[in-house]
This record gives sequence, structure tokens and C-alpha cells, in this order.
Amino acid sequence: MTEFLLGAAGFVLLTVAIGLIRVLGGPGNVDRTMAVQLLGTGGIAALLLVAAATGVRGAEDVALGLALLAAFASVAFVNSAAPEDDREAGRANE
Amino acid sequence: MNFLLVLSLVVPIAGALLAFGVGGRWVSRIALATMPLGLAIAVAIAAGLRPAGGSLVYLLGGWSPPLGVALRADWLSALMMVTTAVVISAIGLFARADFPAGMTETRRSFAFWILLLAVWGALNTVFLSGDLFTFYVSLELLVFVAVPLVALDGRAETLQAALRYLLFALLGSVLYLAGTGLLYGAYGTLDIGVLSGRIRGEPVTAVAVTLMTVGLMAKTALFPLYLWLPAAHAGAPAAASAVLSALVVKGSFFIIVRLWFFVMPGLAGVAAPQLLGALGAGAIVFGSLLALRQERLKLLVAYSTVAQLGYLFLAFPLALDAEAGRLIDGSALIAGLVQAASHATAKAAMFMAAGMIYVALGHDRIAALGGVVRTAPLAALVFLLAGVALIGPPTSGVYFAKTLFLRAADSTHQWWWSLVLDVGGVLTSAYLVMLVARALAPADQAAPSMAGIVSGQQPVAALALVLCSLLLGLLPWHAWLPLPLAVTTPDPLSLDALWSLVWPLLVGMALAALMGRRQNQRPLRMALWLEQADHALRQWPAAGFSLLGLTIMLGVALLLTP
Amino acid sequence: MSAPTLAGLTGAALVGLGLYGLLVHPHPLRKLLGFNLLGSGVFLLFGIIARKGAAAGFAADPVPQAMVITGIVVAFCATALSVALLLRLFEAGGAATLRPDVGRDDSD
Amino acid sequence: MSVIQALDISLAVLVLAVAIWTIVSRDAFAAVVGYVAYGLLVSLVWVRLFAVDVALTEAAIGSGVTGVLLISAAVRLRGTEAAVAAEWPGAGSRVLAAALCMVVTAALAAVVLTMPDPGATLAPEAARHLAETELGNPVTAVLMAFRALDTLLEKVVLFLAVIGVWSLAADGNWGGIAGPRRATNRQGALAFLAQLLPPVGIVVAIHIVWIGANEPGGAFQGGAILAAMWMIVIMARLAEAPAIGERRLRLALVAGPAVFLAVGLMGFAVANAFLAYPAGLAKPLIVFVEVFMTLSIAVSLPMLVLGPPDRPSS
Amino acid sequence: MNTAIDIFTVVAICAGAAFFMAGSVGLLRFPDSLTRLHALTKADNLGLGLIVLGLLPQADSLLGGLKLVAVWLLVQLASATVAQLIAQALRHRGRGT
Repeated sequence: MTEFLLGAAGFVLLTVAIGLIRVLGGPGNVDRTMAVQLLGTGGIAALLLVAAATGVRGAEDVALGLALLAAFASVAFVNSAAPEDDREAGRANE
Repeated sequence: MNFLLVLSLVVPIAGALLAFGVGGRWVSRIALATMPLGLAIAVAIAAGLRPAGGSLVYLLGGWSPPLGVALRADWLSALMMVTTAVVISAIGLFARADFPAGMTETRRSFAFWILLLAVWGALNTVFLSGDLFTFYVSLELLVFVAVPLVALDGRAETLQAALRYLLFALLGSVLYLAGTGLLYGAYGTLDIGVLSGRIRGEPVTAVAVTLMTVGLMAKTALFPLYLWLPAAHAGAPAAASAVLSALVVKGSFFIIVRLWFFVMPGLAGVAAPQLLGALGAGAIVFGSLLALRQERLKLLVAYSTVAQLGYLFLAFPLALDAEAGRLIDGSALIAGLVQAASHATAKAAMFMAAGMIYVALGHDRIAALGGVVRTAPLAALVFLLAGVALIGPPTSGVYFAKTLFLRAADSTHQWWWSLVLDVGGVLTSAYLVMLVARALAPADQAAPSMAGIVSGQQPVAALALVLCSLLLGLLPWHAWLPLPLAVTTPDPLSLDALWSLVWPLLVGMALAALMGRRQNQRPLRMALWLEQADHALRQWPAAGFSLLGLTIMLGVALLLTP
Repeated sequence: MSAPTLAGLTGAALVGLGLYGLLVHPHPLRKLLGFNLLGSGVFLLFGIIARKGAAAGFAADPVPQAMVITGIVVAFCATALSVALLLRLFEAGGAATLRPDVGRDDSD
Repeated sequence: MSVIQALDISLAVLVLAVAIWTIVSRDAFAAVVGYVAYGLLVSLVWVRLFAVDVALTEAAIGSGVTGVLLISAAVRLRGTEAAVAAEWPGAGSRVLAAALCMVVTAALAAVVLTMPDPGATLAPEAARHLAETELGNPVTAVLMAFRALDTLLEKVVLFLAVIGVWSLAADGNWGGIAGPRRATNRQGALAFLAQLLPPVGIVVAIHIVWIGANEPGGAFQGGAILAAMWMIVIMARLAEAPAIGERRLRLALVAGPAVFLAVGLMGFAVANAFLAYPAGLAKPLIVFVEVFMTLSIAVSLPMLVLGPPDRPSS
Repeated sequence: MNTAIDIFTVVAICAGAAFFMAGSVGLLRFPDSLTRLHALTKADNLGLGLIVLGLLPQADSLLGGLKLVAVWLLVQLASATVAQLIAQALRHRGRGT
């Protein structure tokens, strides 16, 4: 069972990472952001599998932390890539 | 008694936290109130050292090393702590006018006073720490204090200088940290005392010590790794420059001393200390010559710091007992640290004077210094005396240090370092003579337009510091330090003493005439060549190559040590 | 090859990579990334030391782990301060370069 | 080769590949995205090294605040890459630099390969004294007891970093506000996330701080998650960052180091040493200090990410 | 009994891994960002969901199981939000050009 879980972890990690490496080169920043999102999910999956296989205590908490913060990179990107929103918001405020 | 060690770092840090929490006009008051307290603690530790048998130890939390962290005070810590306390207090007095406690909180005052307290806490941690990782944290504290001080004026060029400094200093910290980790991995402790008993001349030690030393040299701005220093030290406000030049760079130097003299005194070999000394000599020659070529007073003072830092590193080859193959923490090391203390006091005063001259004239262009003797007589006097203190008249700390260095060079048969010391004196005289000549020139234009008024307290603070530096040689050092022989101060009016002061001035004059900047005259080819080299060394790629090259050279030197 | 050794070798390689990025890349933001990689490589070296120090029922020596945590915090602070400085430099000078003597006014 | 070895090797290769990408990529944004991915992979490596406390820290910092910080910076610095293109050293210099860096790597690799196994360790010492700290997590014991001074100073570093960032403000904005403005009628996916996530995040953060005494976790990890929750509320423009002149903010920022220092000084009186805890009260005191440290961290990190105040408070 | 649970785990995890692969292939193959986005979010959520499902019987405590479910829910929330935001950004850009 342990071997299987580890193998599955490696498989998931490799597939998402291949996607990541392919997309990092472009075409656009949106695609790069998506690739990181996919890697995040895959990484969490791999982490859960590894934790189940090796019985490292507390690894679920790491997964929980990663899951909580999974959206952050993408949110930061969308937020700072759309500065016109900032101005609108500023106007709406006044 | 031992609890004073804790207080000496807790008091400034608590002051900084309190000032931050209270804010407003209380910030500077809290900072100033902390100063006499901190000074008293430093003096008490220094005074208590001798009765306690030369060292004080405090086990934090009651945990003893290697698991716990210990604070240790010895004569090196005490000397540096008292120097720091004196310099910080003087800077505090000086800065009251520049960073006033207004009714509303201002950015500059708020940041400056808190950072001033924090730098004190960080330095005391460096001087007292007995643990390599605590050194790392305190090094980082110094970075986080120094960088905002550099950027305090907020102009684009100071922001750039601060960023360059930050990135280079961070590189230095990481390299230091890497070495720390390797030492822990090999010997299972970070405590200096325990480690010195376990450390062996293995490849891992060589790699670790190389990384740590190079990282620390980058933070000390030892030639040729000074790319960040001139712009950073010259761009900060005068009081901040004084902190940076007098104290902050000494912190990383002190850790190099701890590492080489106390962790691995028997493993230094012959080549590595010579390499450190050679870099020091390079700094003295290169920095001083470049100081001659500067157009601005503050930049000149900054390059003078580059040069003066070089002297500190002469302690490494001169402290080497070739027969025993050990670095001896005796008179050469004492010379290095007294030199550090003298430089700290003199250089702080010099930056203060430069700041006052800037205020009085509205600029600090060296070519237009004429008339400064009338416009800002006290500032000019302080500057002159600080310069003299750096050259080293018989009563000064620099003279005392130089005497010890020369004696060590004699007894270890390394005549070339005495030559370096003499050349250094000549070069320092050269830029001072050049400045005096400029200052005595008649004011070429009408009264300067944007001149300001120097506050009355400022020259007093600066003058007090200069006097400290000038009289440091008169302290009863042999009663307090492990000096094998007392150094007798010659009669300052004797012919010998006068001659030792006059001949560097004479040669310096000739050199200043040759190398200095003059209008309407083509500079010497060598001067141009120097400026180009300086320009290249202040670029990242060249600095990077120097750093990597030095790493490899030092690594090889240590690896080949039997 | 065991997991700790592999991580240690990765760390060594990261140190070289980060050093290269920090020293050679001209853009400050990229230098900063280089610094972070360099730091993270050093932390991994601590990681292998911690793992090889497994004893007394602990899967890894806690002391290097604690030092890495401290190091990560400090590295983050450094990154934040650098970014703030860099953005201010960009605002104030319109450029994000570390080259000295660019835009320095020589009023002589 | 066993499965676990294959996994470790592929993980190492991936980490290196993403790191190389971060260095060689032409585009700054792509490099930063690569670095965020790198942070995630490195936390996996830490789990494999059985350093879960570190993995938690790396996860909380790397994918939370550092990601936000670097990505927004990269977007704002768009186009500056071309301006410094002329500063690249020549190809020969680059090759030389790469070679020299490789020497450093080779030296470190040699050290790694010759490192004894089992190596030097303080784990037995820590185990012997763990009971005196009344904690179950040895990493927390090192951070809060054995090497408490370093942790205290590290909190001072954090505090100084905040001052450093603030001190970059324009004079007129001192005491003002940083970061995005509040929007009155902000709706949509982001606002939804920013309303739903923080309650969960707060629970998780409290859990992590609380179990940190006995299991992997602790003040920094919990504080970083809380900080991220605050960040998302600000990024969704549901709330504005507080003005830096505000008294409550100032107190929250110094609370961690100040309380730690105060408890440490109390040790003089009740436990015979600075930073010592009296027997029987060690754990409650440590948790007490950690609560305030968590608060300070949760407030400091957003202040660092938001940057210097850019407008006066109204 | 034990083998039955293990078989369930194996099947669920294999299915989850397959979905991850589908997501990656989608990321590589689909022609434009919007379709890539849809493929990706669907695939990775199902993938993670199935893996969590497979691991649930292996969890050693109730709290552990709850944490697994919480991880999945949080990732769902994150990726739904991100999908929305990115779609908005793409639409924005589409209108602009």
C-alpha cells in the first residue's frame, strides 16, 4: 500500500509539473497563473499521499495551510494586473 | 553583576519598543533617556571585568551550551561596548537638532531615534554573544537598522544606495549562515567555547570558515568588496552616516575576530591571515588614494572609511605566532580593536563635522570649501582634529595601535606590514593636507546662498568625540588589557614624536599635489586608472567576481593548511 | 541515495544557482529571487543536517529546524524590505537599476 | 531503486528545474511565478525531511505573503526588464561566473557527501530537557526556551523591517494608509472568498498555534496564516489597512516582542535567569507569549507586504 | 475487509490521478485560455476529490478525516474563485482589444 501511495504521489506531481514547465514559458501571464494553480492542487494531493504513506505527523496541517492559501498567488495577480479597478474603486469611495 | 550583560542588550531594545509604542514627541526623549543608562551599564561591565577574572558569562534561561545560548563579556566586548555607548550618546546629542521632537510625529525623527536604539542593542548582542547563530540574527538586526538609515533622505540616489547595500549585505548574511550550518553539522554545537574545543582542520571546517569570512567581509566592505559603502555612507544624513561608518561596519569585523581568534585560532595557517592582511593593505592604499580623488566631502570621508577598515585586518597576519601556528589574542589583536575604537570616535566626529559644514555652506563640494574656516570655524576645527586623530599623534589611540602593530611586525619579522602602516599614515595625511589647503583658500564667490545655522550642541558633541580619539592612547591600557608590555607614550613635544607626525605630512603634501583634483589640469594617468578601477569595483559583476574569487582563494588557503 | 543526501545536494546546487542569479542578473527583482533561492538552498543544507541528526526518538534534530524557521522569517523580512525599496526607487527615479552614477547629478 | 527513491529524485529534479527556470527566464513575471511554484515544491521536500514545522512555515510564507509580495511587485515593475538589459555582463563573464558558482556548489556537495550519518546532533540533549519546558514539540522548545534569545531578536528584526518599510514613505504620508482603498459596493468572486475564507483561516490558525506546543505548529505559522486572511480581506477591498499612526496598530506590532521581553525579565525574579520559566508555569507562559507573538506577526506581515503608506489618513 | 477498503483506496486514487493527467493534458492541448481554464479546474478538483475520498478510509482519526475533507473544500473554494477571477480578467482583456 505504501508503495502504491508513493507512486501515485509521484505520478500526480510529475503530471502537474510537466504541465507547469510547459506553460511557464508562455504564451501569457494568465496561463502561467493557471499552471501554478494546477501545481498547487497537485502538490496538495501529492502531499496528502506522501503523508499517508510515510505517516509524518502534522502533514495534514501543512496541506490545510496550503489549501487555505491556494488562491493567493492568482488573486494577487488578478488584483494587481487590473489597476483600472483600483481607480474605479477609488472613485466609488468618494 | 552578570545580569548587566542581559541589560546591556535589553535596555536599548526595550527603549526602541517603548518609543515605538508611545510614539509622537516621546520618541526622542525615550531614546535620550536610555543613553546615560546604557553608557553606565557598559562602563560597569568594563569595570567589573578585571575583578571577575577577565570574563563574565551569563547563561540565558539557565540553559547551558551547547543546547542553550550564553552571553560572554571579555576585554574585546567591553572595549567595543564602551566605545559604542560613547559614540551613540554623542550621536544622540548631535542628532537632537537634526531630528527634533516636534509636536507632531515626523517620519525622519521617528525612524531615526528608534533605529539608533536598535543599532545599539544589535551591536551589544554582537559584542556579547557567544553563539554563532545569535551572531547571525544580530547581523540581520544590523542590516535592518542600517538600510533604513541609508534611505532616510528618500532621494532616488540614496534609495539606490540602500538597495545595493541591502542586497549585498543579505548575500553576506546568507554565506555566513551557510558556514554556521556546516559547522553545526560537523561538530554539533554553535557555542564558541564548546566549538573551539571540538573543531578540527577538516575540509568541512575550511569550507564553512571560508563562506562565513567572505560573507562577513562583504558586510564589512573590506576591499575589494566595498561596492555599497561610499554611496550608502555619503548619502545618509550626517548623524546616520556617523552610526554607519563608526559602528555598523565594526559589528561584522568583530565577528570575524571572534571566528578566527576564538573558534579556530590554531587552524588559521599562514596563508589565510596573510591574505586578510593583504586585503587590508589594499584597502588602505586604494581607499586613501580614492579619497584624494573625490569631489565631495562626504564621499571623501566615506572612502577614508574604506581605507581605515583596512587597518583592522592587519591584526590577522600580525597576531600569527608562526612557530605555534596559532593566532594569538595578544597585542596585535589589541592594536586592531583599539584602532577600531579610535576610528569609531574619530570617524563619527568627522561625519558630524562634514554634516555641519554642509549645513553652513549649503554644499559639500571640496573645490568650493574656501572660506569655511570663517563660516563654520568649529566644524572645520573638528574636521581637522578628526583627521589628525586618524593620522595618529602620540597621545591618540591610533598612535597606540600603530605602536603595537609595529612592535608585532618587528617581533614576527614581517617588515612589509610596517611599510603598509607608514604608507597608510602618508596617504591619510595627503587627503587631510589637501582639504586644509582647500579650506584655507579664500572664498571664491559671494556669501553662499542657502547656508543654514549649526546648532550649538552639535560642535560640542563632535568635539567630545574627537578628544576621545585623540586622548585614547593615554588610558592605562596595560592595567586593563592582557598586554605583555606597557606601551609608553613618548613626550608629545619630543623631537622624535614631532618628526613621526611631520614626515608623513610632508610626504602627504607632495602626494596631494600629485594626485589631488585640480582645476584646469589634466590628472595623472594613474589617478584616472584608479578612478576606472573604482568605478568597475562598484558595479555588480566586478564585485561578484571579486567575491567569488576571494571565496576560492581563501578556501584554497584554508584547505591547504595542514 | 537517501532522501537527506539528495536534499543536501539539491541545496548545494541551489546555492550555486542563487549565487549566480544574485551576482549576475542585472534586474534587482531577479537578484532578489536569486537571494531567495540561495537562502532556500542554505536552509536545505540545514535540513539534511537536521535529518542526519535524528536521535532520541526525534525524526530530525530540532535545533537546525528552529534555526531554519528563524531564517525563513528573516529572509521574508529582507524580501519585503527590498521590494519596498525597489518600488520606491522605481517611483522616485523612474528606473529599477542598481547601476551607480545613473541619474546622479553632478552639479559642477 | 525503490518507489520512494524515485519520488525523492523526481522531487529534487523538479525543484531544480523550477529553480533554474526562475533564474534563466527572460520575463520577470514568469520567473516570479516559477518561484511561487518552487516554494510549494520545497515544502514537500521539508515534509520528506520530516521537518514538518519548517514545511508549515514554508507553506504559510511561501505560498501566502511572499507570493502576493513578489507577484504584485513583478506586475508593477513590468517593462523595467528591458531597461537594464544593457547591464548584462558579456557572455564570457557569465560563463566565468557560472563556473565559479559551480565551484562553490561542488565544495558544498563534497561536504554533503562526506557528512557522517548519523551526524552530530543536539537531539538527545533537547530530549533530556524537553520535560523541563513542559512542551511536547522539541522545535517549539528550542525556539521558545533553549534558544529563546534568537527568537526574541528575530521578532525585533520583524519589527525593524516594518519600521524600515514605513520609513520609505513620503513625508506627507507619514501616519497614513498603505494598500488598496476600500470599495463600498464590491461584489463578485473575490469578495465572496474574502468573506468565506477568514473564519476558516482563523480557526486553522488558532489550531496551529495551540497544537504548536506539542505537535508541529507554532506562533509564526499561525500568525502567517492570520496575516494571509487579513491580506485577502484587504485585497478584496472589503476593508482598508489601518493608518500607520493608529495607536492600536502600533501596540499590536510591538506586543509580541514586548511581552516576550517582559516575561523574560520576569524570569530574573521568579526563575533565576533571564528568559527562564518557573517550573510548573513554563507551558502556560510560553503559550501566553506565543499568543502575543501571533498577534504581532499577523499584523506585521501585511504591513510589510502593503509597503509604505501612500496616502494620508482622512 | 481490509483488502476491500484497500481496493477502494487504490481505485479512487487511480481515478484521481487520471483526472490530474487529464487536467495537465488539457493545459497543454486546448487552444485558448478560457477552455484551458475550464478543463483545468474541473479536472484538478475531481482529481483531488477522488484522492481525498480514497485516503479517507486510511485516516487514523476522525479529526484527520475531517481535515482531509476540509482541504478538499478549501481547494474547491479557491479554484472556483480563481476560475471566476481569471475568466473575468480574460473577458476584460478581450473587450479591451
